[in-house]
Amino acid sequence: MDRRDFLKNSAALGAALAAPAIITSRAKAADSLKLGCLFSSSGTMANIEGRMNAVVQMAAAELNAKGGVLGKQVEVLVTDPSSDWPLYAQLGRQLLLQDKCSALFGCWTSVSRKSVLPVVEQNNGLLYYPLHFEGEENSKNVVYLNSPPASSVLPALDYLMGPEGGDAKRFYMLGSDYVWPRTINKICKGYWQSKGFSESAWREQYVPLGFSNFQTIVNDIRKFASEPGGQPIIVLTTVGSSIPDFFKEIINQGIGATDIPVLGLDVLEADLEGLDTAPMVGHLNCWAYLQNAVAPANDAFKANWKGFVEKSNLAYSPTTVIDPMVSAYDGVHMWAKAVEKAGMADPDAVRAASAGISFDCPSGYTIKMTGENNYVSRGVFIGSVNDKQAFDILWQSKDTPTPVPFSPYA
Amino acid sequence: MMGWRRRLAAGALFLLTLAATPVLADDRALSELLAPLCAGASAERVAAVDRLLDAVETGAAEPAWALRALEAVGGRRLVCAEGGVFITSGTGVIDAVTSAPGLADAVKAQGAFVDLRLRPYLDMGSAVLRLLASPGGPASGAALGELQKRAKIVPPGLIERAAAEPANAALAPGLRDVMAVAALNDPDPALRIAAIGRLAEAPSERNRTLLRDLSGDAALTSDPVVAAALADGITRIERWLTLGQVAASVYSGLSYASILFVAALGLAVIFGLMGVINLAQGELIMIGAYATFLVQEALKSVLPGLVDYYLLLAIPFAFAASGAVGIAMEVTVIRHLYRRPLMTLLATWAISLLLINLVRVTFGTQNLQFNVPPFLNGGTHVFADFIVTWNRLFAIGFALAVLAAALVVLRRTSLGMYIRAVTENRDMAGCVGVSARRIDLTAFGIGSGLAGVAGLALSPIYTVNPAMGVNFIVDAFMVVVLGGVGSIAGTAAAALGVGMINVTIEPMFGAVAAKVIVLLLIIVFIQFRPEGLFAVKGRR
Amino acid sequence: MSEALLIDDVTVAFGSLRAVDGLTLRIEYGAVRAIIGPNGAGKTTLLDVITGKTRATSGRVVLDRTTDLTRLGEAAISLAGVGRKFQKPSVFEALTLRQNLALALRSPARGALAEMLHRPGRDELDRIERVLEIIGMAGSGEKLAGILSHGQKQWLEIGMLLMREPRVLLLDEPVAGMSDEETSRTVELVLALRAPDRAVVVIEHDMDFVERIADLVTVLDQGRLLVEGGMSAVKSDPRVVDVYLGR
Amino acid sequence: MSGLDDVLIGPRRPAPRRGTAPMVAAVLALLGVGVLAAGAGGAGPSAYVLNLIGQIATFGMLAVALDLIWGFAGVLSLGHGLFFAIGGYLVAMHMVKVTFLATGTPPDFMLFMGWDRLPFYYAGLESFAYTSVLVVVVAGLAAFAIGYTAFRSRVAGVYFAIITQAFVYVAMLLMFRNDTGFGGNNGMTGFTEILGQPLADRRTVAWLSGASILAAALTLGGSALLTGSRFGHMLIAIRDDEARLRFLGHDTLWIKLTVWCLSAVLAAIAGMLYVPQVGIINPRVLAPDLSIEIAVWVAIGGRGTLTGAFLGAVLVSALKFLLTAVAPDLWPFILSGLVLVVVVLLPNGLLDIRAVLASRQRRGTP
Repeated sequence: MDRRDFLKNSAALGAALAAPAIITSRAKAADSLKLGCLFSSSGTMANIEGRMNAVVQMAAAELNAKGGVLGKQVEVLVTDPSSDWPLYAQLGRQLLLQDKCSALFGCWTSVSRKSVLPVVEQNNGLLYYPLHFEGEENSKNVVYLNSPPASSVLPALDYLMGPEGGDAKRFYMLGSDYVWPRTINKICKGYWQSKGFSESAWREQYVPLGFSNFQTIVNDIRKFASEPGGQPIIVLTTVGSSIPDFFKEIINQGIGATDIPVLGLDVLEADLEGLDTAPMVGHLNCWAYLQNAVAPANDAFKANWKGFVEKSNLAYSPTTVIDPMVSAYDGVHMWAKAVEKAGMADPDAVRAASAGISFDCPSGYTIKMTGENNYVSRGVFIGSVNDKQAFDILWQSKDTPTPVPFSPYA
Repeated sequence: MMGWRRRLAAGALFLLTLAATPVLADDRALSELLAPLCAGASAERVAAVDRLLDAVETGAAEPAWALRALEAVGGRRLVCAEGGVFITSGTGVIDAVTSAPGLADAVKAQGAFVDLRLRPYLDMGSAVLRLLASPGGPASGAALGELQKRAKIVPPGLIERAAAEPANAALAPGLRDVMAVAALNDPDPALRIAAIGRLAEAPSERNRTLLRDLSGDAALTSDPVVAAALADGITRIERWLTLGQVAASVYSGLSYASILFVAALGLAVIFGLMGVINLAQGELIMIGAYATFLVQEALKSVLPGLVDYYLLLAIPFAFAASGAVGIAMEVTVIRHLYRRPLMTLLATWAISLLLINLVRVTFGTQNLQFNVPPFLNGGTHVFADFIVTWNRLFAIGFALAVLAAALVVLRRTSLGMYIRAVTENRDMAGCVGVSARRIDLTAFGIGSGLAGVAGLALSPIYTVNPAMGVNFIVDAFMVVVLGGVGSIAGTAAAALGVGMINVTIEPMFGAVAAKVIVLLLIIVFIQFRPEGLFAVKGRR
Repeated sequence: MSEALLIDDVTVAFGSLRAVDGLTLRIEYGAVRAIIGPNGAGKTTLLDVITGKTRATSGRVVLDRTTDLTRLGEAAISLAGVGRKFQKPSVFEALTLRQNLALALRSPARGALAEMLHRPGRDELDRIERVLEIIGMAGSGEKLAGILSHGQKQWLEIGMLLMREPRVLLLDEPVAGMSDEETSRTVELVLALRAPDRAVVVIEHDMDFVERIADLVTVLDQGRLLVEGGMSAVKSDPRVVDVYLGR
Repeated sequence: MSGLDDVLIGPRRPAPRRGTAPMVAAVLALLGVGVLAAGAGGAGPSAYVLNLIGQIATFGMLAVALDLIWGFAGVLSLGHGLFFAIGGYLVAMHMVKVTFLATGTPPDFMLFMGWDRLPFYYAGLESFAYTSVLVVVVAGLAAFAIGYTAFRSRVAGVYFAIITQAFVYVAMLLMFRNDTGFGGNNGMTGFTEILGQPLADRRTVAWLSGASILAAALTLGGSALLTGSRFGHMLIAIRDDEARLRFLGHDTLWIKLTVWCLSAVLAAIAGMLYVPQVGIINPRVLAPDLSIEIAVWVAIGGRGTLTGAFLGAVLVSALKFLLTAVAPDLWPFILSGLVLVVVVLLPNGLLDIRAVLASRQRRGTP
């Protein structure tokens, strides 16, 4: 082991261990307000989550076109956590500490939010979370742009249990096995108990993420449906590729919305992309925005998105617009308004300034934040699948019900 | 049940007055029939459907005309404007009553939303009217199926007329079943027993619930004869139902086994016969599915007529596409690694990563839309709630065909013999003049091609996106190793075994537990019999 | 000279093929026995049975009239004193000669920890030097086995067996692929191995080599004993000529 | 099995040159002490960089653990994520229990499963010492169970690799279930402190990072000693010709089992150091492709060379952190390209490119 070998080895080792230092010196743009994006463009969530980066960039472009925020240009830093939950936390830390982002827009599944939560709380960052979710959380470092169950599940249940929806009496809960479906089902059971239903009125079944062979389960659903006790419905909380797989199986086994209506709580226009929806007509979902919402702001937003996709020739469909995209779009504009009102981009100031901020969302509602919690009050739509791979608006709330972070039925 | 009796009385009364001359009501009356269908609360629109059906029953309205109106309501194309009631269609607007072309601007307007209370009545109405308007027509089978589901709300008069149509003779037994449901509450016990007997012949969960509801009704069961008939009917149905349940689980076991076999077969050739561990096998399946998609798109633009048979036409393309990628893989990378199985494992993993991302960048990440050909859509009711879905039947048939082809190629042809020779003893095969290189290439090409064809067979069942291959790879390896490396028949037997076990466990412990238990069983089995079920004889 | 190894009515069947068919053989201490026969006569299978690589379908293999080897595993048989050189020279190419030989040393089944902290004692080093001497590679203890020639690897493997001081030494085609000079070198080595308390069994096709080293020759055919005797007697026996040399 | 001839390390090549590992271990130890000092003193790189170096050091330790069993004993495990996760989950359970006892706010999975107290298997986990012992014991036992059954029935080479993949896949499916009390798909997060030190505080970050580097140094140095000893020669003998060693009277089953359990325990300790620094543990860590990535680090760095495995892990994971942030779309292509280059052109990994080039001239053809 002569001296030359020693020097060569320690040099190689030093260079290697120093690598992490160099990777953090990303180009520091001129004085600009930076927004960090944490949406996966690879892995299981790529299909629906990837397009969220584009909509945040579109919103930022709109702000910059109007002279930016506080006179500074808004720069969007896009990363790819590739559906790997620890990587969300790691890249979140990178965006906050190294790139000094003023706010983060990110996460789709609850597990990705839960992994970024400690990062924003420890480093006092601000995460704008665009998805409707299970609630039961109110962190001062997260802005919940979409509705908890009280205004994203119960209205649809009321409709289906009412005369209009075929007065459902029995419920088959089928979900992917993770915290959002489990909490939603727990709240539904509490709600049904409060309405006087007994335990025998429902059945609960969970499948692993990415599950695709629903043959045995649909057999089980058909057996459940034909047992006595009144009209059955399916409360579907599966996510990702399990949604089209499930619908393919019930279509093939001849089950339509008139036999057993399906309330798909995570079913979006994007999930219908690969399906012939004629046999699915009548199934329901419940979001804070639907592509067919009738509002001038919606037409403007859809035209903007079509132009943006074609201009930067993205691989996403220019005509499909989904609720989380609109929520993220609203989030960027509400963040900008809060920064203008606060006069600075520091997270504490922005949070304080957010109280009372409102924004006319493409859904046609004026959404607003009250000071009492970090939730945004959103409108409620119940959609019914039509034969053009989109949802007709079956019912929508008169105004934006106040969000209920912690459900009484949990 | 009350709604039905009231209507029967009203219908009969109306008939008496007009018995002699069935005259078509004039246009104004017809327009009044349709107007309430346009909008308003669903309760009123349901009543309006009833009135329309009554009108047809009494001959006041033509079945075909009423059918067109109901279908327009279902498609939100029936619109009430000041000039009357209109039906919009992609091309133009016609007056719902007189069929004359109407106002152009009504085209944009959309009919009122059809909710879940109104839709069953529309479906039932359209079904029975279709049997009257075009008896024995193409869609009459589906119409009967719809009526069986809606037996309780079907007006008996129309059903009798439909059953009486000579052209509907084939559907007569089914239609009489539907009438039987109505007759269940018939005061005359003889009719009721006949109805019970008829329902017992068509065993299904729905009929059992009907009979069970009846046996709960004290008034009916007081008559011992009826009670006995009820009890006997229920037991007979239950026997058929259990039989149907067994058949259903065997069928789903068979279909899962065929999926496993088709996915694992390519791997059995590549890993089994060539000893090459191909972690990119899932991606070759995905490429086969994408090739099928491209063939479908090409047919759509070039030969739209044939688009329904894209699955059959795409077989050579899927085989060639994946085969080509397989051979490219073999020539560039695998060729250097025949002596180093563990490094092949890492190399093929890298290739699978590469393929997923190449497809992701070119095609994007969204699910591909396959318009499933009509003969693969839906399923048929065999007996007692046992439904055979066509797409899975296609997969089973396809798997059997591919198994037969693979066995023939490997056992009967000289190529098959060469492949087995190279596997048994690579050097010796070389000595006796078999060019190992050429055989490696062809075998690898065949193995990859089989994966491509598996992609084609799986496209009607699974959603196709860049990452679809991932959920086949662990199961495929397990089936190949369990079946005995290098034995095609072993892979088939192992796939069948795993399929059946999986299907029996799943209802008991749920989907996750089923997968876990099956994997653990295989791991334990391999400990005691490392060479697998059908070990290739001879000294290893 | 007492009996080292008794092969008592041993049969080995692979499906219908009977590689060894009811063979009975006695191997004596202090002598070099050669076993010859056409390919597929069951020579290597016999070695496999003795060393536990293959399970005999029936029959016993008794060492020193005491232990039945068919009951023991490969490692136990080796510890009982049976050393085997494989047909294909198998040495640890990534280790030096000295390390190869050290590994072969008969070590009581010591725990892994003891193995990790093991420092070779004086006697172990001497014995390694002595064996290097015997196999004629005294100076190259630190060389890596991988760079040895084919013949040298054979000798190293024999050297590794010697480290174990085996009572029965089984050599499977020790001179296969060797030059004449190396072959004669091996003859001296094998003759030097002869000892009163050791039985040497050699399987070989090279008749000239067999003549120079064998005290007794056994000819096998289709798993059965054909003829047994001195080299000259065996060479002239018509049955051997017909089965082995003539065909 | 000639078709499946298990030549595990490619063209025969000389044993690793003695001694690069101890030297690198010494340098690492120095770096570890430096990081600890930086933490205490307040100077030096930011908490983010320290944290990153600490995480990468645990990856390095994990790679060395895998290299021990694969590079030296020739047994490729594609399931080392299982042992890494055992260490990670146990320390996470410890931190969750400590936070729960301190703050009273129950972890998420207790909320939605409606439990009022932690399941029985959390007993005693509030003490760090007990947790550490449990990590070693559980990882050791799990390894023993898998190893004993596989090695006893002579399952080796490719079969063993596939079985370990199946085990880690089964573990992932089990951990996805939410009623197991390990946090299901969400896993566990929201840890606030370890051994009484607040995790957000820069001193703790530096302390953890330094500890990880020292652990890696210890692993590297210890492995060098081990592979240099007679036991190490036995491992190499098993790798090259296990039958020969068995015929020399060694019971190879117990030798393989020993190094297999040791490698598993080292991987578990790496997991134990990793989780407090990344702040979350969930079943994704058990994903089959992450276990394959560990083997990729070792292959790229250089199998059978301890420093190679360590540097492979450091370089590839640093590259991953860099590229998923800067050029997210490129990363999968670069990783697969890197693996293909190494596997086909540089069978012995990046470390001794020089040796391979030199040998190529001598042999003429690749």
